[in-house]
Amino acid sequence: MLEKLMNMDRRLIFILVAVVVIIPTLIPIRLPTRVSEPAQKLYDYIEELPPGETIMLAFDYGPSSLAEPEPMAKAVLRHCFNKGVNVIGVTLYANMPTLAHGLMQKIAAENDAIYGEDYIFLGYRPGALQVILGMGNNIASVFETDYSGTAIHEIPMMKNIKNYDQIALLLDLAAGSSTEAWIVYANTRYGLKIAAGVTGVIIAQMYPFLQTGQLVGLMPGYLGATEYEKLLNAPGDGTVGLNTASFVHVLLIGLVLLGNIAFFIHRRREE
Amino acid sequence: MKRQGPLALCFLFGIALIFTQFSPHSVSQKLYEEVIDWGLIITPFALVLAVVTLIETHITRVRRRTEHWQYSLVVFVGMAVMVLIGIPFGPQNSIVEWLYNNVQVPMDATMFSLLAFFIASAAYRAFRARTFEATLLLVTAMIVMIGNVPVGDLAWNTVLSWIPLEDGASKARQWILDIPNLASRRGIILGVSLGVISQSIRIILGIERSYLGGGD
Amino acid sequence: MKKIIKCLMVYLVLCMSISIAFSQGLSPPSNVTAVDTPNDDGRSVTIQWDAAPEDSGISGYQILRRIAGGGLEEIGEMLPAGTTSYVDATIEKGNAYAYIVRAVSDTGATVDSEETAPVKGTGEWFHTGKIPLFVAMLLFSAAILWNIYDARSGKEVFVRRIPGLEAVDEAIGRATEMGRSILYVLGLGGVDNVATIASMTILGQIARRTADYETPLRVPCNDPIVLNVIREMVRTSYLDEGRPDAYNEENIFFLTDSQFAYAAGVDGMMVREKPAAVFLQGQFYAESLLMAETGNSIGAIQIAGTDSEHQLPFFIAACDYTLIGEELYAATAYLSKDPMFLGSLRGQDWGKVVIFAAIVLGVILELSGVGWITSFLQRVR
Amino acid sequence: MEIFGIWIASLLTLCIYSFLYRDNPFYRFAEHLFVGISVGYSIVITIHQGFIPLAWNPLSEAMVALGTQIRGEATPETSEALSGLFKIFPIGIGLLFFARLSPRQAWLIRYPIAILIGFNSGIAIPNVLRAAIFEQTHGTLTPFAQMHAGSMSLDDIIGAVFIGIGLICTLIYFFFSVEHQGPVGWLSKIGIAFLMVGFGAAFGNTVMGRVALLIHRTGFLINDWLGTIF
Repeated sequence: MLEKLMNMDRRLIFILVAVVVIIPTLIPIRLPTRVSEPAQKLYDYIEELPPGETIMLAFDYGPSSLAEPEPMAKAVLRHCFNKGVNVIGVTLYANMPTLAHGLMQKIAAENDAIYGEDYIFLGYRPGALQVILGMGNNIASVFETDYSGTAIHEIPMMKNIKNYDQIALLLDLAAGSSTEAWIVYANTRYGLKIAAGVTGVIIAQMYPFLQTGQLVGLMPGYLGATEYEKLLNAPGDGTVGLNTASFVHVLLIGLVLLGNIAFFIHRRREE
Repeated sequence: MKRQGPLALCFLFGIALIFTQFSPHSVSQKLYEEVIDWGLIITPFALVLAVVTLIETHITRVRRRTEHWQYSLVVFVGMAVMVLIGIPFGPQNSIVEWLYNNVQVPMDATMFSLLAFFIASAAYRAFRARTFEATLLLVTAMIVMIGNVPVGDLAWNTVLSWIPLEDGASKARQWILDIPNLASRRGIILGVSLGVISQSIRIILGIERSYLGGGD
Repeated sequence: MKKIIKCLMVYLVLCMSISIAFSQGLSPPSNVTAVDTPNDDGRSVTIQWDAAPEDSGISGYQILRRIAGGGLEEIGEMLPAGTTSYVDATIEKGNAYAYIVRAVSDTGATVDSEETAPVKGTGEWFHTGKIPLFVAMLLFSAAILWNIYDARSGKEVFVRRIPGLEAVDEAIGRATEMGRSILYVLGLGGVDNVATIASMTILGQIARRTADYETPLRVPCNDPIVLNVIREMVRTSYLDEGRPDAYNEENIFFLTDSQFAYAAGVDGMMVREKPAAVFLQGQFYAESLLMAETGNSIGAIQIAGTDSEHQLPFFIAACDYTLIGEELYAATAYLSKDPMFLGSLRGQDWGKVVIFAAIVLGVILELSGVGWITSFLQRVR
Repeated sequence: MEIFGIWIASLLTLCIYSFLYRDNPFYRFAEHLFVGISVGYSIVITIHQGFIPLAWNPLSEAMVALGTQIRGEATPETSEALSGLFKIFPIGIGLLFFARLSPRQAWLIRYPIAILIGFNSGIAIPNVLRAAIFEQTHGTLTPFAQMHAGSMSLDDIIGAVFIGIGLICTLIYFFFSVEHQGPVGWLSKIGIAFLMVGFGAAFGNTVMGRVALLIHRTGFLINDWLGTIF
């Protein structure tokens, strides 16, 4: 019996997980959330920017991990468009341009933002390091044209923007090690301010940079998206998702506890 | 020429970049911009390596009729459709975008979402408090997990309402991330960075040559 | 003639503005200096002046400049009161510029400072503010090089005991006793990856031991180039041990190149072949968990090692021993005794000692109110 | 077309999920299709977003400018475009990657690789030294400066002390030139404890991340796909 419990068929666990995700997706609930300091800092930084300032949004994730950064991107874009802060989109991931471009267009249309005046999407260039460094000297030396092929110097929003000196913040939405690269090369070399919105896997790695101020703010995964949505007072995908995630978390904690209880009883018996 | 040439180029580019980091003179800044330009132009060509390796692998499979070789044909079909439409018409062509949005993105996202199931089964079957270290890891993981979701604070504020600390679950999570996590990560960063710098020094000076691959 | 008129005009304007200023009690900015901005590429000049007293009535400053012999021109926007310096980054190389700082009052009255001596912008070849960084770089390079040199000269370099490595012999022994195979997984990195290189070196050493015991060593690969390199390596190991007959090339084979299919294939091997020991060494991504969990469920001794920080939690939870980050590199040095690895490892340790000392000393000094280490670190650019 | 797309996406999603039962032909088909499509997409993107704007355009502009120059109709713009001719050198080096196709000439790819690796190493040394070593060490000391100034709460003081101890012990754990015995052994044990707490935190966060991926896909299947049926 105990043996069986300890080596439960994994497919049974799969079914449990599926059920616990499907039910709250069908019947959504809302639980109260509170906002942590790193997300608050990012929000405050953008909130205090005067209209007409420009931030850069780096979509440094692939379609595989879009679940967490996408709600963050939506929330920040809404915030910027409503505040009149301009946004330059860019990506270091080859499998990302279509998705990022589509997302920016969609949120812009919802908020009456105009391409070329309120936001642009530069697209992708191979070689993350060279792109980060090259834009520090001159954005046009890397992106002579935007994603659709319009020359950068013909875009009204880019008239007074040459390099990082005219950019108030870079927000890196990351699913890999891109944030470290932005910190080491754009912040250290060119003094560009960096903030990050990262997937769950890499949240813990970001904290040393947050304490030194190398990161202005941080959105930690689903939680970060939810917190930002709360600050904007506009619950979205993040909030819905995190509430659903509550149930899976409870299930997982239950499973770990059960597994360990079985393990201890087993070990006691063997002794 | 097979080894000396690349080693010399590696040295030259490495030293040029170090030099330009310390020299603000306009001549060295021009050099710096030029070197970055070279890097930008060379990088796209590196894709050749990945594509050639992939094609070779699947051709060998088809030729040798290894198990499941038929699926390699599927790889070629997928690639051919994308390339034949995408190269002449560009990535903003509506068929390319349709394939990307309805084939590539959902499969990529689904493939990764399998991990949610595996992490659950691993949590049940493998995460046992066998040693002191594993126990510490497990306990921390549980606190962070419960602090990450709103149900954590809800449970804390209802069940443990007699404790004079509101939202204890998320506060505990934040403390763990802010203090002990930060300390250990910083230790790792310092060590790894020393490793990166020392490897870079060895590469520039030609002591570390493994990137040249085997052979003469 | 024109020049004289121009000068006269300027003089008149100056006199007028001075008289207006005096009538308002506005005093001109004092001690105005213009110098070539240090540590730049020669495209800017820094202008500085003394702060005016608070009740001076000045509401802002306007900078004016003149190319030697030319007319005055206004530079940039009006600067707010309280400013005491300005960097003019719009100069052209080769020209000398003279500057005037004009104080402006609320009522629009102005008063000009004396004109500075003309100054040219020159670029510097070395950024003096970066001397500490430069010195640190040189010292660390020297430490690494000296240690490699020292290790090459044949001196013994000590590497501490690494628990995961002591278990290697135990794992091989157990596999031999049970008559089962050993499974070695190299992760998903290519030949240029540091962790993969480390893993290949460790594999070469393990192959030496399995050669003696004739324990089958199974290595599924996902990178064709890595496959070729390790076949060569393992064959050499068997040859060195005098057991070329025991080497079976088919035990080192290409599985597949895609992430999840690879993990599924390795899992399948584990379940079918039930290896007594599983090594997971190299660069891993999300598939780490799939393999480590299956290995755990078949009861194999698992020894993992990776520098992929984000996968370490799973290895620690599901494996018996885990080489954490740098320990993987140390293991390479420990097993291979290559002077390059040994020397760099000790050089990096020296670096850690310096950081360690800076922190301990810094904390003690800070607590006693002496802040020079902190302010030194802050100044490093 | 949109509904058709949702259906295709949903069926492929289900093909991949069938892997949870076990490896099967549907999963294998979907997986290989994915590999093909995604490699095709990266080829397209690299050509249109890398090769054409960075190499082809400047070079062809330079060629045109060269033509006008020869015909004697040079303007300041053409002479600027002419500088694009120098890009022939990096392009030539980049083309060496194609040597991979010939086993005998494959060594030529060492040239572009050596340049890129030299580039990365050179830029890394000063910047990593400053961003990771100096900044991180400085960050550890700053709270102690504030502590002396007396502008810190008890919580923050405890935090700063903990960080200091944790960092030092972790560094000791990663110290390889000394045997971990006696006091060093004890300190390195504390270091391991800190490391484990750090990894535990990462584990907890990873769970949130992985669960998010699943919720996103379930949301798609239930809201978008079933939405087209009901």
